[in-house]
Amino acid sequence: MVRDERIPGDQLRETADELRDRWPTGADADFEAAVEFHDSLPPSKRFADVLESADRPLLQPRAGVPRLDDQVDLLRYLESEGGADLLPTTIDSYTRDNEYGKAQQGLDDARESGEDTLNGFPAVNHGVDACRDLVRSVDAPVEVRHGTPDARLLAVVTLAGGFESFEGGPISYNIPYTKEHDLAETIEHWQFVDRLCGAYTERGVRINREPFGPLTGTLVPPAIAIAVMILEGLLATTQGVRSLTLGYGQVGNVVQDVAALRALRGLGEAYLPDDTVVTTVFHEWMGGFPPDEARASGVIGLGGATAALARPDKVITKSPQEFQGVPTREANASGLRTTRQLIDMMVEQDIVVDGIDRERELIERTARSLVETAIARGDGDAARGTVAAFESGELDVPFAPSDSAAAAVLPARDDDGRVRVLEWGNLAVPDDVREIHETRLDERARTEGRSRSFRMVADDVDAISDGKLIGRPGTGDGTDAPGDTGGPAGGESDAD
Amino acid sequence: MVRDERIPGDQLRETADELRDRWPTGADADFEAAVEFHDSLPPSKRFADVLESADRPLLQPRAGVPRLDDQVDLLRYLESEGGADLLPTTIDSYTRDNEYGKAQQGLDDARESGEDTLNGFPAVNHGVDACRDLVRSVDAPVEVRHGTPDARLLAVVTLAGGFESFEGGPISYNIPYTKEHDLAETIEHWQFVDRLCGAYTERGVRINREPFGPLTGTLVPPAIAIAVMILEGLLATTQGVRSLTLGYGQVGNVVQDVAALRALRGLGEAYLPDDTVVTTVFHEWMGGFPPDEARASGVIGLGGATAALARPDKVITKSPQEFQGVPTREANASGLRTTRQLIDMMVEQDIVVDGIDRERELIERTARSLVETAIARGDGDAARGTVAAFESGELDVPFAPSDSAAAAVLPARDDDGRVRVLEWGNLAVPDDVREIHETRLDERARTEGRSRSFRMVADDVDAISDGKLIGRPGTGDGTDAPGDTGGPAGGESDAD
Amino acid sequence: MGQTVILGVIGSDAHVVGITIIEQALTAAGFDVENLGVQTSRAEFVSAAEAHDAGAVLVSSLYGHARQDCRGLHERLAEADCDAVTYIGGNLAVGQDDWSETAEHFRELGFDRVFDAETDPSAVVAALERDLDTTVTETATDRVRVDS
Amino acid sequence: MGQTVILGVIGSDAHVVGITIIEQALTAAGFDVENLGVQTSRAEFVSAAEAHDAGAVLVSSLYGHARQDCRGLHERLAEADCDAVTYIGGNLAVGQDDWSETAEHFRELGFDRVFDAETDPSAVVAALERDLDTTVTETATDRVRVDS
Repeated sequence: MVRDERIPGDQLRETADELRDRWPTGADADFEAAVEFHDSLPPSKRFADVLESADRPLLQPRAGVPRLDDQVDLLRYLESEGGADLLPTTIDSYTRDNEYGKAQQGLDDARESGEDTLNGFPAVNHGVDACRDLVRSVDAPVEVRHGTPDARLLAVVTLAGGFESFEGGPISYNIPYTKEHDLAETIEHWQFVDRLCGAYTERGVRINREPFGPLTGTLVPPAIAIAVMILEGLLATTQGVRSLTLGYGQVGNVVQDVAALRALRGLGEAYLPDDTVVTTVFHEWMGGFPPDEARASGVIGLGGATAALARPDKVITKSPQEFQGVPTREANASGLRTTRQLIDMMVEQDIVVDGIDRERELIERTARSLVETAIARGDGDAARGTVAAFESGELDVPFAPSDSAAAAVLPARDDDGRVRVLEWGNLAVPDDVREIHETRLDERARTEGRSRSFRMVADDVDAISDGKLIGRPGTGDGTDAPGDTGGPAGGESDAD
Repeated sequence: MVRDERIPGDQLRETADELRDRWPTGADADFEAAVEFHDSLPPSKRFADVLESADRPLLQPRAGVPRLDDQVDLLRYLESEGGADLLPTTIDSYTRDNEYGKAQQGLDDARESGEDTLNGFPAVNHGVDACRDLVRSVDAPVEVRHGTPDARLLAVVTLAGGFESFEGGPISYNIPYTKEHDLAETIEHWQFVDRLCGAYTERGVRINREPFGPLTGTLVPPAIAIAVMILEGLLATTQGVRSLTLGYGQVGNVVQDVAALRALRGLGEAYLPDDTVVTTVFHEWMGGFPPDEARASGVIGLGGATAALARPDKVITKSPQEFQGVPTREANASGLRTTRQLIDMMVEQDIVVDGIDRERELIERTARSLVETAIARGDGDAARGTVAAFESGELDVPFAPSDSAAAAVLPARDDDGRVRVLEWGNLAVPDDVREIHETRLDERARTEGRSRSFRMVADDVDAISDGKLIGRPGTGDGTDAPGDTGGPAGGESDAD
Repeated sequence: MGQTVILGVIGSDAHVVGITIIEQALTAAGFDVENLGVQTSRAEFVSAAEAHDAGAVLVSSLYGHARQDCRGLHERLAEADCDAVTYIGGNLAVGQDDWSETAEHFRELGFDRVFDAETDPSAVVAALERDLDTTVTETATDRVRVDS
Repeated sequence: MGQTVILGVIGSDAHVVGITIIEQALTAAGFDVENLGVQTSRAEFVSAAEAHDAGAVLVSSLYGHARQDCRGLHERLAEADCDAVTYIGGNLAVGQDDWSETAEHFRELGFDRVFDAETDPSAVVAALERDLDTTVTETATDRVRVDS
């Protein structure tokens, strides 16, 4: 049975050895040599230090292409033309499914044809030396971004390869990403990843870990995202992680977003050990984007403005081509610069918005209830408790495809555009919190002259791509907004 | 000597007859036929009614090309692809200088070669029927936007041609636009324009008038812009104007912009007669833009966000190609849609920002002092007083090229990015207001470790195009920001 | 033929929002719904239909591979003696194909009704009420999209 | 040769921010400044230089037509027996011309110094202090741009 206990050193080595045999490149992942390589990196490539010492929100895009030279070019472009402060390397889907053979085929095809048949950088196939070449070739620190439930071999190779930050976590890379992965098993896999990061940390290489805050990316109530971040943070620190960046995805309501980021930081500091440095990352809107670059720039602009008010440590930017999938590098750099302009024009302004503390208090109370219920279900063990709470639906994520989650929770916006809970399932929240949500949703129902129902959910899912925040009846009804490129407006975006 | 008195009807007719002889198309500008044409227009083309009854900020771009068919295409495009609620027709520079012969040559060249050698639509040369064709060919109401000190013949032709809104005013189209036009004479010319609008109004055709709020477009302290708006409003209402849209150009500080728009509306309603409907228009940033569409979209995004908070009746949008001059129609529509997305995502949110009332009070007190000083200098006559106050420098506009203004006032941003006054000249403001400005500028000087000086002005003029709000030392120092297309960053944009 | 409605996203598709909303709409309308979730294989649809004596099988696909994913589904349902009505809805082809051609293709595969991604869940409810000839709780017909 | 500095924007150019800032810098540095403002003709520059026994004539141009606008200026200054040093600064050519070539062109026209649009006003102050051989109030040399 899974337990929130530190993996012993010999077991870590044993598992690592086993993993390294799974693919030929594993053999090069020597821990001592890796520590030496990390030690050779200049301070400007120390991910944790750069992020934690920044005096303004740092910007980071998403980006990954199959071939090494293309990935180097892409990252250099995003540094020089986008002004990215932190760099990503997004991993391909086959690697996320641990299908290294298929990833190899895709990489070979890409090398032969020059066409990219993979949707990311297959780091395991590239191996340790290629990763080090990548890290050496750029100026900023680089993070591995992926979506892999079992990311153990990926971590072994990429951390040995000089990456100093690793995205994901057992809940956030399982519940929103897969159907059949067992949550307890995924927790064990991530305990290995975190323990490996901890081993580097013990040797002075403080690997940054970043649980994926946006979850399903679609109207996730802030308290749910925050509770998942705290639980993943607790599991990670048990294994020795000391640099944690907790994430949150923009919902589009300014007060709620600022309140949520403050709650995330506050609860992160309250729940996680004192020797762990907690930072926060704000993801620009992860739901459906308008099928129009100009309106998409507006969504990105609101993200930048919100970041200027909330001042997270990091912002993951979107591109104006979000609607059509993977953006060109030019569009990717554009998203960075639009965000940067908003932040730099606003961040020195003293803009105090009313009501943030009240919303923050509501979010914190709800998130605490979820976290403490989960821990109680494990009799004090966060790992067991997480599994049990998801099984009972006391912890739940809306629109989760995973069989490990009840996915009974349904969110809807209130009359002010804040994300509330319409269907609770068994979610473990206090009655008075439920009442607040219900009162707010009733207000909206009255405004719209309709009953509180799942129809609001459906309307809200599409609202931003239709050019609004709230899915009011009679809007977003299929009549194309100006600039619409036609085609159905996708209400869901693939998480990360 | 100019006086703020209503032009008698026979003098109006006499002057109109004289003007109509100045260019052949004048002959077709028959007042009775014009009233009939206006009466034939559907309610959706009644500019004043559409604007005054809107329940959200209406969007209007700038646009003008020489040929009629091209102008029709352009406006239809901005309606359908930009979602423009109100349409413009921007007039060419020759017409602004009353050089109808040169404008004719340019129009003939454009018709022959297909190339646009004029920078706008020469409405006088096109004549009444062409204007009516234009008005008939689009769905939204259309406004004449120009920059003409002596716009009398332009008004005679375009109002007869079915336009129902006319931008400009004797101060706002003189002081920022010209060097040698005499202010008293310009006031007389605009008294004619306003009296003509009044004549239409008396016959039920309520022509909307819109004084040009941004003035020189470069860090204009809000109180100065508002005082000019009030004085132009008073002069216009004397002549019978009953629909007035007072303007204000974004300075980029959210609190100050929202406060200024509220002060503008408040003072407009306080000073102008009860039978005049006062609305407000917010111009997105009129200063230098970043030489990069992505960062320009960020500036536009802040404009949209500010409009969502301040809720003016109308927003004049900018395009992401602002830096390079006249935008393509696609870029123009993009600016509209980026602005629309921000407004529609934010306008239903209850975002209350602290400190707006305090800033508004400061702006109102300063603007009142300027207005009342001007009126006092004319012994109660706003026309004479305006001339006298500009002559003495008690009323002044920074960076004004006109010989009629002292242009001794110099603005600079304070530590929060609000526009304050660094050099006062003879500006008629209370001592305690001066002290507030000076204290705030001293704060900034301390933050920056330099003395309060004109260097701040120079730095601030370039700051937004360099990617910041405030021109701090050590920033905007010529090192290109990401996405900079090279070339000097233009700190000044031609007004309108 | 029973009354249970089987619901699922076929193939490797993980778009969950659409069927979540459809499930809510059908449940609110009084149907017994068995939601198989995302990434459901043909075999899983068939065995669920068999196990529940399904009255209807509703297939969702948003990622553009519905043609391949649905191949053989109706044959297997027939082999299992399942006489459920079958609907499919979503983005049923990659790119900007002609819709009537796409719809015809899926009707030829055996689907009784074909819905596009802009379909209102209430339209699905109404169709099921007719096709299953059942009395269920009355439902409002606000337009709601199911494109995700 | 006197000490007065004549300042103006030549031709039909209406860009006023740059000379406003230069005027402030020169005044702060202790110079007597005669600012002719925007849209100043060659003749106006010459008669002002004559009237004030100018020590320096500073020409600003931001709109790209400086070559045409300055043609003949130095001949007229010579005719008026004006021995003032002459500077020009701004965007001195349309488009992305080679700067050294542009600067050379204006030196050939007779300008003693040529500044680009990125020039710090303090550089102009320092140059004037050297060229006029005068003692003026010390001035800081923070970099300030004059590109508008």
